[in-house]
Amino acid sequence: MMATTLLWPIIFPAVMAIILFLIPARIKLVREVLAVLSSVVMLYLGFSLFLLKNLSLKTNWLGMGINFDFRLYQFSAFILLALSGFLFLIVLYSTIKMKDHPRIREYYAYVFLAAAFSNGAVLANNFVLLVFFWEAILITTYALITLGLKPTSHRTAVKSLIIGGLCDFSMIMGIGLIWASTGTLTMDQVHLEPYGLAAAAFILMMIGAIGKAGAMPFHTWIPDAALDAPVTFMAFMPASFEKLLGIYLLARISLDFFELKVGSPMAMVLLIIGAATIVLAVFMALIQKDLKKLLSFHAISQVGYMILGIGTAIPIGIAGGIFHMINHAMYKTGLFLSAGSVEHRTGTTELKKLGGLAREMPWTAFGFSVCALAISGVWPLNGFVSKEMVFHGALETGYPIFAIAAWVGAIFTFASFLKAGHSVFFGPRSTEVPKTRESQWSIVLPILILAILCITFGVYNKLPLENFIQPVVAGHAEPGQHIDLAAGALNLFTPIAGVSMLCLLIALGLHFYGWKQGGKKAYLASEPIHRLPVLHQLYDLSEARFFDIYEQGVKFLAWLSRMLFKFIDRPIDFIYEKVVVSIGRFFTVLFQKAHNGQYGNYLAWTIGGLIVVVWVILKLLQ
Amino acid sequence: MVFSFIFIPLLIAACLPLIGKVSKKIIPDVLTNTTLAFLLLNSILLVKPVFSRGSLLQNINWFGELVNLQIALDGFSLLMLFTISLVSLCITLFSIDYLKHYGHQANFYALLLVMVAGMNGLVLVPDLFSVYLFLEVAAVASYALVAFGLGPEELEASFKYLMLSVVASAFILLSITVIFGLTGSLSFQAVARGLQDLNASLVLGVCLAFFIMGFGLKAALVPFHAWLPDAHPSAPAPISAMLSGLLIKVSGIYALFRIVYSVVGMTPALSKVLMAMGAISIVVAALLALGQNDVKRMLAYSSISQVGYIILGLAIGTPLGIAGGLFHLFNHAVAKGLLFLNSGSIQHITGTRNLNELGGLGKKVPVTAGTNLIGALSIAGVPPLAGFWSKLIIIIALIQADHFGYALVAILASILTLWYYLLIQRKAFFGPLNDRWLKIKEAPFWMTAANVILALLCLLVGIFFSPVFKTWIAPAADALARGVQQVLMWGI
Amino acid sequence: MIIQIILLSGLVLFSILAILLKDLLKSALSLAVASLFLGIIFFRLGAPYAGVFEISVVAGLITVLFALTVALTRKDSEVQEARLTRLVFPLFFVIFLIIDGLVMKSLLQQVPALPTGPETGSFGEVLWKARTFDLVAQLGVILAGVLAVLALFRKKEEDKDE
Amino acid sequence: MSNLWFLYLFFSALLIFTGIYCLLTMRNLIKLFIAVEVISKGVSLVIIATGAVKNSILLAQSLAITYIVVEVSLVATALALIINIYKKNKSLDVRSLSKLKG
Repeated sequence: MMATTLLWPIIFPAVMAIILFLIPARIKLVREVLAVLSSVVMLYLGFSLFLLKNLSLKTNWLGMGINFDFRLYQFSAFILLALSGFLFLIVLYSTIKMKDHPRIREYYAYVFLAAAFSNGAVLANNFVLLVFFWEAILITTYALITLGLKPTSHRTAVKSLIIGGLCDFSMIMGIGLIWASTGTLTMDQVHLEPYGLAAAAFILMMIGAIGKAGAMPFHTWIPDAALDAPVTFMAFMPASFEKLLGIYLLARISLDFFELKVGSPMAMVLLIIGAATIVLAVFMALIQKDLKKLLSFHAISQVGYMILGIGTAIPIGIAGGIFHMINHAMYKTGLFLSAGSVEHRTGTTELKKLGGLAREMPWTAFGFSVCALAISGVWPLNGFVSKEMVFHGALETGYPIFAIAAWVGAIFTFASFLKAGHSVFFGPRSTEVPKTRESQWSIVLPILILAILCITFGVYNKLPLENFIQPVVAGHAEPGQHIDLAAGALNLFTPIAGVSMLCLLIALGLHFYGWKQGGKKAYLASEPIHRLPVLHQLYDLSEARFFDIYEQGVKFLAWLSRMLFKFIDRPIDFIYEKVVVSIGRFFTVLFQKAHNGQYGNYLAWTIGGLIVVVWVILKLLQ
Repeated sequence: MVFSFIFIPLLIAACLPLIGKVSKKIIPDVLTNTTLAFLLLNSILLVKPVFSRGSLLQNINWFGELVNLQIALDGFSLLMLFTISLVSLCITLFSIDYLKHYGHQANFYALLLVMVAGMNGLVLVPDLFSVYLFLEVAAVASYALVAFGLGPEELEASFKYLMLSVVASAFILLSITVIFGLTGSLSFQAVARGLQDLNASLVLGVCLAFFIMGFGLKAALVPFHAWLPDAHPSAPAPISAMLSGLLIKVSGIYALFRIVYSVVGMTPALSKVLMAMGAISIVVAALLALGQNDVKRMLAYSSISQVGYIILGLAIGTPLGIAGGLFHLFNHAVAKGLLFLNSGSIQHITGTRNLNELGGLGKKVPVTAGTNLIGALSIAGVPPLAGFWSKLIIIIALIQADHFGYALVAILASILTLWYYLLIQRKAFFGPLNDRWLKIKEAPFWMTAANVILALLCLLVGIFFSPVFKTWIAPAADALARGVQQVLMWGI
Repeated sequence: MIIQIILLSGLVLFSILAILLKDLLKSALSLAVASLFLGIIFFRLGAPYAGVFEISVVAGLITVLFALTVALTRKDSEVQEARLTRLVFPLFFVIFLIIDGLVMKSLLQQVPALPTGPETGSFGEVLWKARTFDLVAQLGVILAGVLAVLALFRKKEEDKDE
Repeated sequence: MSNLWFLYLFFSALLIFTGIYCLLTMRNLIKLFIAVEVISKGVSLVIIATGAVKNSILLAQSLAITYIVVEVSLVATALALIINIYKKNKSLDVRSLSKLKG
């Protein structure tokens, strides 16, 4: 196959984006069919490229090492396939969910553009190219959030743009450092030991990667977007695409560009970030009263497992992190889509207003339950497998604290999903929403597909582990060591699995305790934890966005800018306003007055000018 | 046939008053436009022979007897010929509909053609005294055209223009005569040769000062500019476009720099003086433009400012500077022609040129508004329009030649330029629609068509600036940059 | 030589008169007299045709045009000139005269003489053969002048017809 | 011979000065144009004198004649303008011609 085939996953969706944008808003059917068809084509492309595995395309572009350089190998092929799969599901879902959106033309255009850029970022083998696509994704994210059409959508979009921009800026600086120390911008030629300058480069690039994945403290726009952006966007970007891209890049950084050693400072950084993200985000998730917001905090919390997994720098941990990435993308997309399905029928996602929907929306309830169990790590679903691998890795680092953090995360993850599922689908039927029925097939189908995938990847974990994950980690195992990830993955009777199961039981207990305390209202099940002495204050501070570095940053900047405004800008403005403009205005008026219309005056200037010119020329000639 | 550039417009102009007795409108319209289209075609056809040989020197035989009808054509003159034909064709297209305000098409076109003939002659003759003569031909026609409306303002403007211009041309002729006295000849070649081994720099310096004053007044350099903001706005819109777009460039800049570069030879002293005057013009006129309420008066001041840029570029003396100046000359001719015609459209549509009375026209007359925006942005130097490139080249040339101060002035003044052009946009085309203009319609076909053609030129020259630059500007700049050698090489 | 200087002085004197005289007709007439002097100077410098032209066209035609204009604009067209203008003129004139004299004196010997010999041929030949282009340009200027006058004196009523 | 040239230049400079002085200070439009005529006399004097001094009187003669033709054309235009202005303004004062300013 031609090397230029590599350009197809980038060019085709970009062209489709333009075409979809040009189709008039009224011809709905054509657009929907076209969108679904082209996502099918993308899926096909993903498959065929996945089967090809190795392909590269290189042409000189700007010079100075900035080349038009694409490379397909097992890891990027796998991510490419995953991306196109999620694109297909989300487009299919959007045909119903986004049907009557007033700016539907833009929506599809941005979705396909985002797909094009994501594919470009995955395939890029040159840092400059990567940055280009990475930034472009940011812009489509911005545009998609504004499509939420809420009053605060624009503000959230700007927030995402600024946070993303900062992370990307950090990544660019990291790339600059890499370039300075290795002299190359080609990605597969970079391989550094993360010490000294390279460590700084590692941290900077890592910020770019985990920022895209939405780890703490770069997550704060995601919960906002959960309310302000279309729910399909949440399933599309923060749940699947950005996780895939961010963790892909993090894995490449930790495995390819830098040689991450077990227990090295850089690995510790990752472990700490991962553990902190798991615990803090899950606590925030626990007390949420809105399904979408709850899910979005879990989207952050789960990133922690992936980072933790990669940070262990042990093959099984890394494999767990990457496997968790793909698993998470599946069940989190499924959960968001279920939430969208509920919102589609009832018009709300507030837990308080919902309840007992399982009877009316059985398929959605089924999908949600499977995905929720998967995310909680219930045997034998995929979440169990990947989480076990991460626990394994974390314990092997010799710092059990990280494993404990992961377990704590598991407890509250399950608790919060018990609460969410209980209050939305089970329990007594709520009176606040009118009677409803199951959503259309194109909404339910993606959810079911994802639920089935969750089961499949769990029960037949050999399939994904051997096909996708093992080849990626294979190169990083110590020589002679044979990795068989699938063996014993579902073994329940190991100490680690035992602890995990214990965690689940604790969560169950907590939930019932809270449920009883809250007057058998499921949405109040987390209240006992909410009201714990220290946590309570922390929660309040967090609700006031005290921990949101963006909001705090904005406040600080506002303060700083007020200070600058008062003490630097005003004086400068004074100079500008009062001095420059006044002088300009003064001269304008003066010159205008001088043009008084009198012929003699004008002639006098002419003659005067002549005399001056004569004098100057004679002076210069002497 | 190069002579057609002078003879054909003169001939048609002589016939037009008689034709005007028969047909008041259609035949003069068609005849004038055909003539100018023919000249445009002719100038394009001349590209190959001129650029393949570098220059063209032609003599004409009259009934077998040798008479001295000599013309010389090199890259610089050809660029001017092309610009003249192009812009004046658009202007006459515009006039087809616009002249309904004035009547007397035949007389108007005859004067316009005489002016074109005068400018063409000025560009083609290789002789100092003939330069003066053709300058007067164009000037006399322009005095009458400025006053064509016969209103008090037109007459006032025309009178001041005439009286200042006459003084300027007296000094030009005086200087020519003194050079004639110094070298004993008048043709460029002989004078250039004579001046090379002449040691009279003081007298020559005074002559050059006279030239700077004379041609500077024609080109409206500050402080010789005072007639322009009166004359250009008062004239009918096509004539404003003609004067601002072409006449000040041909009879001011072309004549001055032809003499300075090709006859006398550029010296550092001259370069300093001219650059200083250019910079002063840029700043003073830009400030003045800011204070205007009349669209056309603002445009007129902007012309002075832009002429300053052209002269600043040309006076640097490096090939790049010359190229930048010439490119800006061409771009300004097109864009300022467009803007003045556009102001004519506005006046035709609304009956006023006062910015404070206009407002929100963009919704009602999108084509006029759009073309105005393109022209304004082109002159203000916004990429990717034509004016951006020429200003950029001038600024680069300034930096290259270590004139950082002037480069700074050029950059800052271009901000001022953008400012006052945005002022026009804001006051005339954007903002709330004044109730008075609820019923206005787009200008008639030919007026709009002329606007659109010129706007497209601004855009296309900007986008395809490198081929345009290579075919038209670079040879012209070469011709000037070779200096006196270019004239000495003529006909060889 | 002396006669030449007297003639030149006369030229300057009558030009000054043309400017200083209050009555426009008189100043037009003294301008004609100045032209006459100039014509005679042309004769004496060996330029008879130019002299004839100067006397007939400038002293004749242009004076007539001036007189005509003065006659057409006679009615209450008195323009009060500033008194000072006439009084101060001699002062400025003398100052300029001195500067002029000094400048010209300093320029003496500055300009090398031209090596060219006397011209050959007749005036007609020179005008026709050497300066043919000037004739074309003259036609252009005349045409422009005629058209300008036509444009400026066109009838107003016609405007309304069209 | 060359020195004789400066004599003529001296006198023509006087004429031009006189003309410009008048242009700068006087107010009557016709008077202003008479001043222009005085300047042009200075110029044509220089033309002929240059020709006479530099041995090219025939050429200078043709230049002078051409110049006179130009002058006539200019005079005609200018006087037509002046008459029109008089018709409009009922005044020949140059100070009344200051509507255009700023």
